[in-house]
Amino acid sequence: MLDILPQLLVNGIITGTLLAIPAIGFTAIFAVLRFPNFAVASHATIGAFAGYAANVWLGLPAELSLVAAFLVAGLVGVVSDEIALRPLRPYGALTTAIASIALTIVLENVVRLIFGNGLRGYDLPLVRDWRVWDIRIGPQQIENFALALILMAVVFAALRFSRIGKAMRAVADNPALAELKGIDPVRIGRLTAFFGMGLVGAGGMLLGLGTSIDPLTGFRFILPIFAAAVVGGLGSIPGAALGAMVVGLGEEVALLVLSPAYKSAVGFMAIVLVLTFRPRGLLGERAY
Amino acid sequence: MSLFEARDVVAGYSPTDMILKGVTVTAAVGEIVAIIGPNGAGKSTLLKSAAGQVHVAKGDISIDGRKITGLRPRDVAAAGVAYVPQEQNVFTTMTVRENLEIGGYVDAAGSRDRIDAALRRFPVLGEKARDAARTLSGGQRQLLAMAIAMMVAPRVLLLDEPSAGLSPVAARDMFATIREIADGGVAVVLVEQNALDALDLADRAYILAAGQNHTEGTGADLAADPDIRRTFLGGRQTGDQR
Amino acid sequence: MKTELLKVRDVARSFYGVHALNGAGFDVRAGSITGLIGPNGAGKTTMFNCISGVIPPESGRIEFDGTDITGWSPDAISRRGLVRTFQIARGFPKLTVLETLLLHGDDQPGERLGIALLRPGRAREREQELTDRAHDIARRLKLDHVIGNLSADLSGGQKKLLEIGRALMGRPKLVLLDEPVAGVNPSLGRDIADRIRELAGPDLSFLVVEHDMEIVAQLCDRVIVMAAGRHLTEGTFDEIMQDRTVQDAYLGRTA
Amino acid sequence: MLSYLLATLTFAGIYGMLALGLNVIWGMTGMINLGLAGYFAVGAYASALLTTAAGLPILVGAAIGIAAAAVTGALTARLTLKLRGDYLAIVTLGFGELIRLIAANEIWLTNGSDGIPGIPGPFRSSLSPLEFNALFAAITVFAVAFCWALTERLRRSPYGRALRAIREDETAAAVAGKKVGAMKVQAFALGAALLGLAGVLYAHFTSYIAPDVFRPLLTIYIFLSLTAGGTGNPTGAVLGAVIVVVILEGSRFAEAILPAMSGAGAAALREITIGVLLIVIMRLRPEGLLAERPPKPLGATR
Amino acid sequence: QEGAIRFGTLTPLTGTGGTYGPAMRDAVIGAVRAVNANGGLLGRQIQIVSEDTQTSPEAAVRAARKLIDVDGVAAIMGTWASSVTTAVAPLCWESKTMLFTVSGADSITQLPHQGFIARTQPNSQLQIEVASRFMVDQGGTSFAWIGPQTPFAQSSIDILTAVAAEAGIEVESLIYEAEKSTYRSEVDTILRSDPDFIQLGGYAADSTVLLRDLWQAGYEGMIIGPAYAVNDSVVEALPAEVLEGVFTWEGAPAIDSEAYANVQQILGVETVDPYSAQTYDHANLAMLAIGKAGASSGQAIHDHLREISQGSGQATGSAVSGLGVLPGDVNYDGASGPCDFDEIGDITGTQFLFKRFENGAPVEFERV
Ligand SMILES: Nc1ncnc2c1ncn2[C@@H]1O[C@H](COP(=O)(O)OP(=O)(O)OP(=O)(O)O)[C@@H](O)[C@H]1O
Ligand SMILES: Nc1ncnc2c1ncn2[C@@H]1O[C@H](COP(=O)(O)OP(=O)(O)OP(=O)(O)O)[C@@H](O)[C@H]1O
Ligand SMILES: CC(C)C[C@H](N)C(=O)O
Ligand SMILES: [Mg+2]
Ligand SMILES: [Mg+2]
Repeated sequence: MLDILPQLLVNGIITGTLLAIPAIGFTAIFAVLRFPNFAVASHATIGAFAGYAANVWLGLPAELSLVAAFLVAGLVGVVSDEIALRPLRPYGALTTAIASIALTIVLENVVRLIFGNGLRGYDLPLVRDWRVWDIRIGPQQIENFALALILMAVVFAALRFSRIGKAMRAVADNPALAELKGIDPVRIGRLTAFFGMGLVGAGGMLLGLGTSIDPLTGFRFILPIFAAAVVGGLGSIPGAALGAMVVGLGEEVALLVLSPAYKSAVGFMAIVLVLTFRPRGLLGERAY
Repeated sequence: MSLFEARDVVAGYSPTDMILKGVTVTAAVGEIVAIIGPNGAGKSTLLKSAAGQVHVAKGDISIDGRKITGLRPRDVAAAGVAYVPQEQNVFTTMTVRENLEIGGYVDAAGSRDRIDAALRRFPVLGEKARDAARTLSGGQRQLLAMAIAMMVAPRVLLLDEPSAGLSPVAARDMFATIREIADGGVAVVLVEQNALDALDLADRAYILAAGQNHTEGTGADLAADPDIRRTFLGGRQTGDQR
Repeated sequence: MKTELLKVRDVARSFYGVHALNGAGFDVRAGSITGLIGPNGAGKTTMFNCISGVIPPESGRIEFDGTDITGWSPDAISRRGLVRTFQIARGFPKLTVLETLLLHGDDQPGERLGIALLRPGRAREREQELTDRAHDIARRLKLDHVIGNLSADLSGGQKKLLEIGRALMGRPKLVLLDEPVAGVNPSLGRDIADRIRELAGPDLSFLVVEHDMEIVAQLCDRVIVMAAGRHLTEGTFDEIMQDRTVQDAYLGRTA
Repeated sequence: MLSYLLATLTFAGIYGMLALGLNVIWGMTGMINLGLAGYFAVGAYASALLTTAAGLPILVGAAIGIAAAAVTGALTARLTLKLRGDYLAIVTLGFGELIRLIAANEIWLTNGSDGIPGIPGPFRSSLSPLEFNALFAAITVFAVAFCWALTERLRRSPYGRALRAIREDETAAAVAGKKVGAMKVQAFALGAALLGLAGVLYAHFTSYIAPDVFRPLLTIYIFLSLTAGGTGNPTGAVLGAVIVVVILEGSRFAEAILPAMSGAGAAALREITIGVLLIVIMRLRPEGLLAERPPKPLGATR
Repeated sequence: QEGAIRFGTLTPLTGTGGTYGPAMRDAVIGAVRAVNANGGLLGRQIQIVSEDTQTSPEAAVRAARKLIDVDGVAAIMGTWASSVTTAVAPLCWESKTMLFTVSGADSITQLPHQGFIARTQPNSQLQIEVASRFMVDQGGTSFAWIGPQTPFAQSSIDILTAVAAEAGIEVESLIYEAEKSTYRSEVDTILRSDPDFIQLGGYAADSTVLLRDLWQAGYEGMIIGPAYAVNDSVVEALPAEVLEGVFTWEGAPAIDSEAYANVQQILGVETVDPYSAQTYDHANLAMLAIGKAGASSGQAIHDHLREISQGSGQATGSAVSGLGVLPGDVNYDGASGPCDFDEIGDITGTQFLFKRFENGAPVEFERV
């Protein structure tokens, strides 16, 4: 069984990469707006379908479709946040989080209303995997991997070093004080919702590239996305990427020890383990 | 006409229960005006009203004759008011340097120099420039809050208990700093429970009680009034123990 | 002389390389009011955190009332009779002032699940006593008119007063006060100091961190001075005030 | 029609029971439990297996089902004592899924995804369906009333006050001398017991359980119930549950007035209605229809 | 005359079964519409009340209660997930409402349903047996089974293993957790035994992922899956080269029959999904049974179902034509097969149809 380990590791990294992008979006929203936004589920779906519409209906290439996925999901993110979530934020993170669940039900069904329940696939050429020694890797996956790394670096740098990124963190930390210093928390919130959900949407499309998409596409991923962000430390961008790797690797390598029927359970065992030793995730805020 | 004027301000946290029942406070350019009074008198509420954080039901607040009542906090800030709140006055998850950067957010150009100046003025903060503000001690935090406000060149400075938690020597430095700022042409409104020292520093002072103006006068006059000493200043003599 | 109620020995604690406490140690005698002063960042609050179990010390030993409490959990230490207040008031935002006070009342049988569910009557009588006491304390702290407020809806000074109030609600042997009167009106501060003097006795001691020298003078039998995470010196208030290093580092005046 | 109303009442009761359980764990103590369905399942499965495979009387099965859920809850709390907020959320979410996976895969114990049919209901064989629905609705209403009274008493008690203190600030509660760890375990166990009881009711009412019953959808409905009704307040919990069930069921009838649509479209529209209504409720009453108010102290008022 | 006769559809319109439910419902509506247009049944119109199972037994039970107690439907049609069917079955038999289902779990017809369940899907035991024999006949030498955990996962593996064993063939099997984004590792695991024929055990969403993963992994052997899992939806979602050569099986629809043509027309599709074919039959069976009985209750359907579905009566492919023959004897042969039921409600005498994908479309390969 162990001879398969290298392949499992590769698979795990690939799974992790796929999770990383939406997880970064999720955690970025958490970092600034301070609530777990479960509407990432529907936004991933929306991104996937926007990409589909661009790719199949308009005949755009994958890269442009990805941009469409980003823009549409980002836009829906801002508008829905404005209507449903922002007014609730003063009442606490959890109230907002619960409302985001209701929101995700609404949006998922808007997609259903437009596209129906059928499965859809992108109009992209499929390539067989490459074999390197005895390990197979897909070109698509390598592209995803590179993309995730770049996105992560960009988002991290933007939040950490740019003026607007710092303003975002200031709003996250203490909105009232931030406003006293001349920052418009509402604008910052919109910006965050746009970029966060945009990333989630792009991530949703990337996830869809390897599968088929339907209105439940995003919902299937909400667990691992949330898990990745938590394992890495909520609100930490590199943490989300790292957490995605841990979850991805955990799920794949788990096949060595347990029946694949328990895949996500093993992923969760890994989470419990990580959190036992680091209650705020791998790269989360310091405890003291 | 004073630079800063709050006239007959009525304000509170719920529409039915007004904390301020008509308070008037003014401050001129270069003047330090102290506000003292019992806990819960409404001192902080007055500053919050001026900063745009508390809804003002009646009365007017203005700078240079320009009305700022009802403006959003960031517009008040843009009008030249810097405000150091009593609580939650630093960004705890950001580093000391980042706190200062945010302090200078509206005026990024001169920010770097001012940061250096602030860190030089408060050397403790210089040592901790890369540490999260959450890790500062109570007094260090207070210094940082002040430093953040100094990142812009305000016309009016509203300070809510800047010396709370400072050691005697640090408090003295703080007051000296405030004097310096005022002398630079800023109207300073200073809320303090370190009342004797505040009266010492202030050009004029107001005593607020139960949401209303109680007494008004020069710092020295108020400090010398035996009634006021007993009721508001802890009954001690100026210069006691010192 | 009197016995040592609290013995702190060689306590060290660092945070990611910053040495907040560097082997500090001192004693607090039973029945005393001891002052703990020192420059900002000297490690006073960190010392309180270590003593009260909020942050475990890395090394050293803390003994309270003859028991080694090093590494105990905060609740166990508190139930042992050592309570503390917070420098930056730390309330329960959605509890009222009265509730906050009642919460700190000691010996409430209704805080056990079985009694709460099955025998609420048994809690009621004690609750009545605690309520009386809470009102009494609130009156002294001038919190009586805001006793129904949520503790989030208090002024800065009122929050500090509530900190003191909760320390007084239980039946502690030792109370650690972290800058109790910072932000409190001087007149009220003086009353509170008087009250603390009254309360102190063979069964109740205080360790007080405070930057207000008048209050320290009024209150403290002995004063310990900390600097840079260490015990610097100690003595009576007057001795300390005469101390050269203390003057330089803390009071900031040349005598 | 009557039978339907009684059944709907029973479902509202079961949702209400779940909301009461969640209210103890999350509303009162502040521990987010996204794994509701897991404890619901433990109660349901334990009682179902004991009353079918082992042939024990329903009351015995119910008691053990409740106890099993409580023990599971206590264990969860014990294992996650150090975790705060959102971190606990993911662990409990994972726990809920784990339970469902076990139910689906450990066929020897749970009969796998086939589920357990033929779970006995009280006097089911000797009653007509209508009578049975009436009886069960009465049982459920009684159980909910009882648990409502119990948790309301808890909320008003000094114990409840300590729980709320833990919810607001664990460190400060510990410094106040509260046994934070023990109380969290107790509260979680108590809440889980209510969740388990809801599972017992569900199993014996519908006579069939399967892993699919315990998908996260149910957890979502309960969270929405409690938030809409008023977190921290047992009355709000029950009210919220009733409202959610009314919305869920009422939206069926709304469909009749909609223009003819495709199947997916109509279903989507119904769910959109459900989601929008819930968001509207939350927008109008962000703290819930019955926001938590500080309870009247036990001691006499002065 | 009293008001309309009511039927309920209870299909998955949202949730994991959502890919199937809408068309299943549409097929019922189409069948009913034809009869209504033709003057109705017993002189009354038929009304369809549609509810959504949300692919959840809990939601389905609530929906079924409403259909039974409020709408008073004579029959409920189209339950898909086995857990949903098992959950609503007691409500149906207690209230004497007929339940038509497409669920495959063997246990369903073993419930004490007193004849109130009719299943148009061959039970999984039979299906897998036939599919497994097909695999042997095609000359496979090393088999694998891969699918999610379902009520029939383990029994499918057991049956395949037994059938293969007779031919001396080894079987590797793997049960995975459904609804994952990729099954790369699962595919790698199963391919390590170097199979040349793989049987798929999941539904459409899983199957797209698996087929793609298998193709990308360079698997060149044969693949077979149930037609409901490798259906139109999958064709839509996958490039043709991935599907090339994949086999499917289904209970043989009478492709040239009147019934099948009707469903094609109702749904506007070339290839009818087996589940939709079945629900079309559900509606027709119910209508014919009512016509035969001259009464519109669930009990009437229950009592007369077999009289119109099997036997020597005139073969008919839709209720419209069948009702014309009544009160004479009819034998309904549906879009999904002959629709003959044994005493516990399972269909008998099903023929099976195998198809093979060529250039992106399924082509009839063999009937058994
Ligand atoms: N969690 C932490 N992480 C990093 N450094 C810390 C942390 N807590 C305290 N420190 C540092 O330890 C030193 C001592 O802090 P402490 O709060 O104990 O000082 P203090 O004596 O109470 O000061 P003050 O009088 O200003 O309240 C300070 O330099 C502070 O920055
Ligand atoms: N957010 C709030 N909601 C409701 N009431 C409040 C709120 N904040 C303060 N109060 C009440 O308003 C009154 C005035 O508070 P304010 O903070 O202005 O007092 P202060 O004069 O600054 O006192 P201190 O010296 O103690 O800081 C107090 O009685 C207080 O309880
Ligand atoms: C094998 C099958 C016919 C599966 C069936 N649709 C069910 O869910 O039970
Ligand atoms: Mg104040
Ligand atoms: Mg301190």
